[in-house]
Amino acid sequence: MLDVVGEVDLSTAPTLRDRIEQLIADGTRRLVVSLEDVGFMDSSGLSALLAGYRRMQESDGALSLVCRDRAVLRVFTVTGLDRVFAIHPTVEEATPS
Amino acid sequence: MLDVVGEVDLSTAPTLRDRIEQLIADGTRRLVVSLEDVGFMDSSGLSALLAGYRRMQESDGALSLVCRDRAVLRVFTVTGLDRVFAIHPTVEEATPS
Amino acid sequence: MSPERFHLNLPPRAEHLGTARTFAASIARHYEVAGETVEDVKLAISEACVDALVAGTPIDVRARQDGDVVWFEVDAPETDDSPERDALDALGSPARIELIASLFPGAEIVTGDGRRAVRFSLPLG
Amino acid sequence: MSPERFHLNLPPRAEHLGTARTFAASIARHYEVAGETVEDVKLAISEACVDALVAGTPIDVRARQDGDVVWFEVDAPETDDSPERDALDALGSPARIELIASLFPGAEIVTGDGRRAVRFSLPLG
Ligand SMILES: Nc1ncnc2c1ncn2[C@@H]1O[C@H](COP(=O)(O)OP(=O)(O)O)[C@@H](O)[C@H]1O
Ligand SMILES: Nc1ncnc2c1ncn2[C@@H]1O[C@H](COP(=O)(O)OP(=O)(O)O)[C@@H](O)[C@H]1O
Repeated sequence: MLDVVGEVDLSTAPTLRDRIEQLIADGTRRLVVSLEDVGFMDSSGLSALLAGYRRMQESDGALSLVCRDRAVLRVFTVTGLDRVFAIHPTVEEATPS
Repeated sequence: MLDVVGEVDLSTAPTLRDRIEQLIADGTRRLVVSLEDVGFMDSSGLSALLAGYRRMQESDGALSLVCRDRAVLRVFTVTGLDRVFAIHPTVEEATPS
Repeated sequence: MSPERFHLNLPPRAEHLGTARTFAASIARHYEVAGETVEDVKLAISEACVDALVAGTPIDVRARQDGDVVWFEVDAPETDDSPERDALDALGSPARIELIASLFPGAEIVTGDGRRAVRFSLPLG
Repeated sequence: MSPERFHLNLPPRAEHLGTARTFAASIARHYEVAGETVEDVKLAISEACVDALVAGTPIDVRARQDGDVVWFEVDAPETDDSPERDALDALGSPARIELIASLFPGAEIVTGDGRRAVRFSLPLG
């Protein structure tokens, strides 16, 4: 699981993108990205997540999200990407045993 | 005890001043003002507290403060008013039984 | 009372986006809009500032109350699909305007005074 | 790289002081000064803005990096010991400058361009 903390915008999205890339390069194929500790996210965060999502699909893996905060979900809903990503309200629901 | 919450500056100091005035008008003679939940205070807060302090002295009462936060204490130390007010680190120490 | 005006000007660095959002959020809170709307303003501002960052010109946010709305205007120089933009990996400018318009209908690009800006209005009350 | 410049302009209302402090704090944090110094900047700015509030002119805060300091300049129109000031129950202007100078030695009033301002420098590194 990747736990993203803080605000995700143009100043921090590249780091998020790199982290996801690295995890995939290291062989991760089922990645849960938790946005529970994210206070703000704009479309640059979305781009970083989308890049990771696509890389995962190409590798027959899966990237899912944990997010409940309405403000953070907002950028997904207004762009329609809430229908692309699997977004779970809790980590438990994102990682069925 | 008066529990001050939030930031004390020119926009909120008048309320603080009024609260203290009211308590004195209501007969309070030993007043502990807690600044534990104050995140910021400037000289307008100081003025409000000083006005209350003086009113108390005139009425043979006492006004003491509870404050530990270095940032909030700063305005007292740079003005030398930390030597005028009795400032206690905890409520317990401000209210000896 | 004369209409209220607010202005923020910052160097074009992505790490200042948070300051621009905080500035816009305090204006929104000043007018006592709902908490969710404050969040929408932060998102709109964060998106609107990207063109200035790509162009390397200052982040410039202006706000002005006008009757029952607050107009926000954010400098947004024309940028092509430059390597800078790709390196930033952001949405293109049109997609960002569309995003802002989903939050604040009527959001648009305005030009004049040699300036190009994203403009949107925040309804009050 | 050209020196960095920051500018904030707000209506003269005491409730905007928090925005001015947040603005100044983000600049201080941008230059990675110690947390205690960030708090001192907030206090200095809060004090420096009072003259504008008393005069009813916009809160105007400018900052500019210059080598190993950041200069802050805050509009501070001359005010007499007016009823407004007394009603606000604030320290007088000279006492506030003294307070700021205890935090940032060398703080002073500068005039020019028809402007009167409080100026102080924040040492970096
Ligand atoms: N929200 C806004 N929508 C449209 N124009 C604006 C808005 N805010 C400011 N302006 C315009 O931008 C220009 C600069 O604004 P001004 O308030 O004079 O800022 P400053 O004095 O800080 O440079 C003015 O021409 C003003 O009319
Ligand atoms: N910290 C500072 N100390 C001295 N002068 C400053 C400072 N910051 C800005 N200035 C001056 O204030 C004026 C306006 O600043 P500027 O950066 O042009 O703001 P804006 O374009 O937002 O109005 C300029 O003459 C500039 O040199």
